[in-house]
Amino acid sequence: MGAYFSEIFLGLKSLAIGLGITFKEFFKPVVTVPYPFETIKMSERYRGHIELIEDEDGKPKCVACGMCQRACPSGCISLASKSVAYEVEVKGEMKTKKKKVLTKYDLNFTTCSLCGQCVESCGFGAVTFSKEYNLASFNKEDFHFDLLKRLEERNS
Amino acid sequence: MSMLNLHNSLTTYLVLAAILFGMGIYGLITRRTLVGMLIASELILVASSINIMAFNRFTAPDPVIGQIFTLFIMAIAAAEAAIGLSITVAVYRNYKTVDTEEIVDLKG
Amino acid sequence: MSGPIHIRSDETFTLNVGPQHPATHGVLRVKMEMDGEYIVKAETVLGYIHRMHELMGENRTYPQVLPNLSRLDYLGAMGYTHAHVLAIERAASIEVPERAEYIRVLMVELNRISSHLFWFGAFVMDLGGFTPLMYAIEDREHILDLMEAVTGSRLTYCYFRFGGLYNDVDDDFINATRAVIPRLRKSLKKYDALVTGNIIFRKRLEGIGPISAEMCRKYGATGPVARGAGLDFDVRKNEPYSVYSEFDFDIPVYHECDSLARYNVRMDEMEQSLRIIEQALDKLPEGPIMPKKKPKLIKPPKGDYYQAVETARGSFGIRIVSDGTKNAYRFKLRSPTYSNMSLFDEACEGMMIMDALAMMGSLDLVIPEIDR
Amino acid sequence: MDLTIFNAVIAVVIAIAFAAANAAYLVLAERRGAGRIQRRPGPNVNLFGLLQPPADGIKLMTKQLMIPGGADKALFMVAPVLAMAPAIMSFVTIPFSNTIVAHSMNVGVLMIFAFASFGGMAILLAGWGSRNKYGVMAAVRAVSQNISYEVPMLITVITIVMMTGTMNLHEIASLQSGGFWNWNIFPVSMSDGFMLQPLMPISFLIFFICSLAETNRAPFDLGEAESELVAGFHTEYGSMGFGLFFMGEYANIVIGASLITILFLGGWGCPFGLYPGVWWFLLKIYLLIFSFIWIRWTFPRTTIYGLLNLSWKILIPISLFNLLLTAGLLKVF
Amino acid sequence: MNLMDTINSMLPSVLTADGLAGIADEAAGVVFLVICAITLIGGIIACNSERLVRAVAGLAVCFVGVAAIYFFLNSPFVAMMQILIYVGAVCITIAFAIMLAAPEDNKKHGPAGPLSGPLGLITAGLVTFGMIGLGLKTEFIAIPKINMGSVKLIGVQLLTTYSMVFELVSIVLLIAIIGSLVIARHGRSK
Amino acid sequence: MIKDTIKQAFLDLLPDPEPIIEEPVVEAAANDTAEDGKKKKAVKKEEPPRVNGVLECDHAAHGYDIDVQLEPGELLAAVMILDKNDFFLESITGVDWIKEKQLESVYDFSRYDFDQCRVVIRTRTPRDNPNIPTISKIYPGANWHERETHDFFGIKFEGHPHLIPLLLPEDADFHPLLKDFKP
Repeated sequence: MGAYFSEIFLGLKSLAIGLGITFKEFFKPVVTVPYPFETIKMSERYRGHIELIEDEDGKPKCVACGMCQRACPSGCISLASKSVAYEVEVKGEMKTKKKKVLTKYDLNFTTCSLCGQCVESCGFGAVTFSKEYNLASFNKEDFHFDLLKRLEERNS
Repeated sequence: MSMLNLHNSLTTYLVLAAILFGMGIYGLITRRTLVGMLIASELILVASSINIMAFNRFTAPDPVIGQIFTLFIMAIAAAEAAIGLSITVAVYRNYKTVDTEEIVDLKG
Repeated sequence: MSGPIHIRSDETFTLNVGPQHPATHGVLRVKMEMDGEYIVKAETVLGYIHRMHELMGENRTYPQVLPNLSRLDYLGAMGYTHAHVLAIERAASIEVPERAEYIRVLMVELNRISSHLFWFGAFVMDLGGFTPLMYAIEDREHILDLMEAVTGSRLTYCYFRFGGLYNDVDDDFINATRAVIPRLRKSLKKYDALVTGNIIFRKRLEGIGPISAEMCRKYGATGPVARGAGLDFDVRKNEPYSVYSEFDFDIPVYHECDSLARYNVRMDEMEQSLRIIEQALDKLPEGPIMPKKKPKLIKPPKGDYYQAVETARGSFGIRIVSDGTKNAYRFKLRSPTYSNMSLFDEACEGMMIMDALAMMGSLDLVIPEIDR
Repeated sequence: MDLTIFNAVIAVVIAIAFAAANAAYLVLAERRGAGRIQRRPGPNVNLFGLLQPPADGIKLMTKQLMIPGGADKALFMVAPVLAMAPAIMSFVTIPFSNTIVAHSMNVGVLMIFAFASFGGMAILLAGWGSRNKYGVMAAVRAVSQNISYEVPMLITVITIVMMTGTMNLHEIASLQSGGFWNWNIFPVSMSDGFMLQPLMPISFLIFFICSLAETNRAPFDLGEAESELVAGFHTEYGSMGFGLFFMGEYANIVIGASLITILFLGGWGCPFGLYPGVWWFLLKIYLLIFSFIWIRWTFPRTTIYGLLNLSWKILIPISLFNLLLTAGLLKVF
Repeated sequence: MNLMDTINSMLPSVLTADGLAGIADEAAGVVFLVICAITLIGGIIACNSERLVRAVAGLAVCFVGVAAIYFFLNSPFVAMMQILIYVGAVCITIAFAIMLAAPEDNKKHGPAGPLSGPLGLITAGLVTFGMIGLGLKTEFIAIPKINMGSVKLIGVQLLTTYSMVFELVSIVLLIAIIGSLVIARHGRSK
Repeated sequence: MIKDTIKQAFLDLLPDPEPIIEEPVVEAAANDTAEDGKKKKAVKKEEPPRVNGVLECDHAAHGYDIDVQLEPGELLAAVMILDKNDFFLESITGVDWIKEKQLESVYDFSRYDFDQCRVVIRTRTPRDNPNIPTISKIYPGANWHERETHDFFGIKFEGHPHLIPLLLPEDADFHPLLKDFKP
């Protein structure tokens, strides 16, 4: 009989403690961010989708070696290049040299797993992570990023 | 007597009770499951209650008696329902059916 | 409410719990043969999000598999990548700098706490209390912020590398972590008062879902399930890997074998993880985070390698059968919840459905990890 | 009491409007309250979220009413109405103030209980009619819960009826006018002479717990235990069928709070005996509803057997003893 | 409590206090007819429906109608008890029994045999018409009331004049509880 | 030490003590110290499949202590030894040795004790008729593991109570982890 009543009493007490805790929380400030109206800044190392890095001329640093393409586990990078002849002054005389120029750098973000293998594998520091995370669309095609175009847009 | 003054006449209630009673009888005869028969018998009880209440309202000198009687009927009906249904459940457990004909068949 | 129940089979009906059910936390299906509220027989149906990670592991090079591992268990991803890098380091004999080892332990333990916090919230939500989930998520958010600042991602980390780490931690992180620890301790006390002491909560868990030590052994259950059954088993202690042998921490063990014991184990484990984090922060040595000498292409010599780690859910093992190429010949993932879940069918027989679902919650299921 | 047909129609319309408005804005209040407890703002866009309930209502009304295959169509359609109608009818006899009462009945307390017991039938028909195993299980749970909590509730009400000597809600509330020391929850006195009832707080507690259970509120919301039975008896209901269940549930909450206010907390009387009026009544019921919300977002759900044990092993014995002792004390004083 | 009060107390529906004249009385008549219709429709569903759960729903509707009729018969207390006991307890018990004892609801539970339908109809018709005839033919003598039949009087008489019956009924209820427990207990033994 | 006990028990169990020849041990040791240069040689050399027997392995190098290879017929007896010594089943998996036309089934066992000892039992069956007795009678937890192995490799576990696909679709008739599997 004593156990019966003590259980009732202790039970009621534990319930009251719980109510006290939630009551205290009731008056604390909110911790959430009203998302579409207010966005938070991502940390420095945040790994968004990749982005090409430009050199001083505003051209992509990428030399189209294809390392990132090979490192990618999901095969979501596809790039193309063409050889462009250009003239360079070597020891006082002009020589024509061939150089690969990036013509296409597509990222299929739908399969990208944001692992960062491409950035790590790049020996030229030509790709980096963006800080973008507001990515939502009804259209699958919106996630096929043409990174070259994005670079141009950024420059202009 | 106009249609709209029916509620002040004893006969209306008696007719209503009679119809409910008839429905109860019909259900009791035609239903083939125990539960259905129980539902029908509840109708019969209600019909008799209406009768009692009607006489209580229109003829009896002390209108308390009829109400008390109806309350007793309710108590008995509740007890009857409980017992009847527990019997139904027990029958179902034993014979796997509440169909009265099949129960008879099973008994041989 | 347990014990032998004599149930006639002809009065039962089949209840499909899942694949879409609030209590299964994902796409798990349990076909339950019910007699009223009692479960007569249960059969778990898996594979709704089976992705064949093992085949992917055979088709990709070792570094390429690394991000896959964190997709197994999205709540405690760090521990799974840890297992992979440890296995490859064991196989290819790569030395790991001490600083990297400490940071790894730090990260894994932080991740363990965040996983347990989320489990705590989800478990109480299974029992019908929604608010603790929100508190737990808020606390977890602080940990995720810490980990994002270091690893760059919040959920599916790809931070460990063979032989070291992707990048180093800075003083800001260390200070922030030190600041988070007392905060978490305070929260744990709050949870204790709000949930653990609550009579409704205790009544729902005490004596519910008994899993004995013998049953654990027969089914190979590990982690908090085994520790809640009185088994003193933790891979971190029993088979120390990384630098765990240098930390002073306890393994919480409860002998009640019920859901409450498993709950208590996890709640105590968070406290122990905090202790490990404190020690790791104190002992964190200076130095490089990547080895000086590291093979460019990882090609472990021919042979079998097995590496077990203690993740938030139990003993996770990776078996790599190497044939000396850059791909694994066989890449086997032994996931702890798979074994833990396999005893559910037997354990829930004769239980009421709400007790069975409470027990399912106490197993801490992450479905992608079961299905792999 | 001059109730013409016009008045009666207006009374019913007002009751429905009151129930609907309460249902809509109590949802908002519940979500805001839950948000505050969980340290998030809750719906706060557009006039602090005040447009949320109309938006929800429009959404519910414009949705297609889906009837699952194999369901008993008639029962499926009738059940939400059956859940909603008794709740609205119960408003008729609740006195909001000394003058605002649609119809003061001599058996007002009984009437509310009678209609409350009707609610169980609606749940049963909804669960069975939708031909969903979760629905049937939840319906059986909810009904057994309703039945077992009606018993201690009625026994507790008898203590009040013994003290006040009437079953008319209006009279019960009038008897407690004057100040909080006259309220039935406090044991010391009644307006018609001195009276010592030290057991009334226990009655209040039992009644409060039972009204939580009767209205299917957490921690007793086993009928719609979303983590086990998906959504319980209204799993299959969408659009306005669900809306009616929802409105019925919130109307029941308002009725439960009103009943507690009238029976224990002095109805429309001011705690200090000043300016009695409908605002005190509304203040009291909304405070009670706040405590319902507060409780819901604090506790986990009980089990079905825990719930029945609570009723049959704790509440009913205690309420019976309470009844006996109260009767004895009434004789003494 | 007199008739006017009773009619007044009949839901919010319809009436003025000075009741028996004019529009209000007509309204009461309309309401009465509606209630009769509801009762009879409920009864028909109850005894004729093929699905038992629908029959129970019909029974509940019928009981609510009967409760409203009790209002017209001057006894709101009995009306409330009617809803409380019949709808709240008996109907729900029957519905529970259906769920327990007839899980396969694809099986119809309609009238038995080809002959039983007409046979039942004839029997029920004979009984009904006989009783209606009896009711219409007989002259019932109204004796002046000696009281109003209020709830208080019911309580007093229950515990004084009819206390013996009251006790007996409680014993019957007790026996019914024990009996039904004993009968239905066998099943899941834990 | 449980390790020695178990090793002795296995040595007693396997009828032919001859398999404990030095060669596999040497090979294992060679693996431990394998450097890049040596590895090429190892790949070039066509090694014969391993002979049945008990191997004691270096835990630091391989992650397990005792490696037993036996005939399918001896499996149940071996597992019973482990069951008696309080081992728990960690996992079961298969390996497809397509060159040798064999399917290998690998059983990992471990202990809850601080006296740590991981035991690997492997048994090989011909690829065209893979039949292995089930151990789910001894370890009920093996039920799922065996079903999974059956899914992925098509190894038939004789006597298994419920050998239907677990992770793959119910009507799957393919075995994705076989090396000749074309999706």
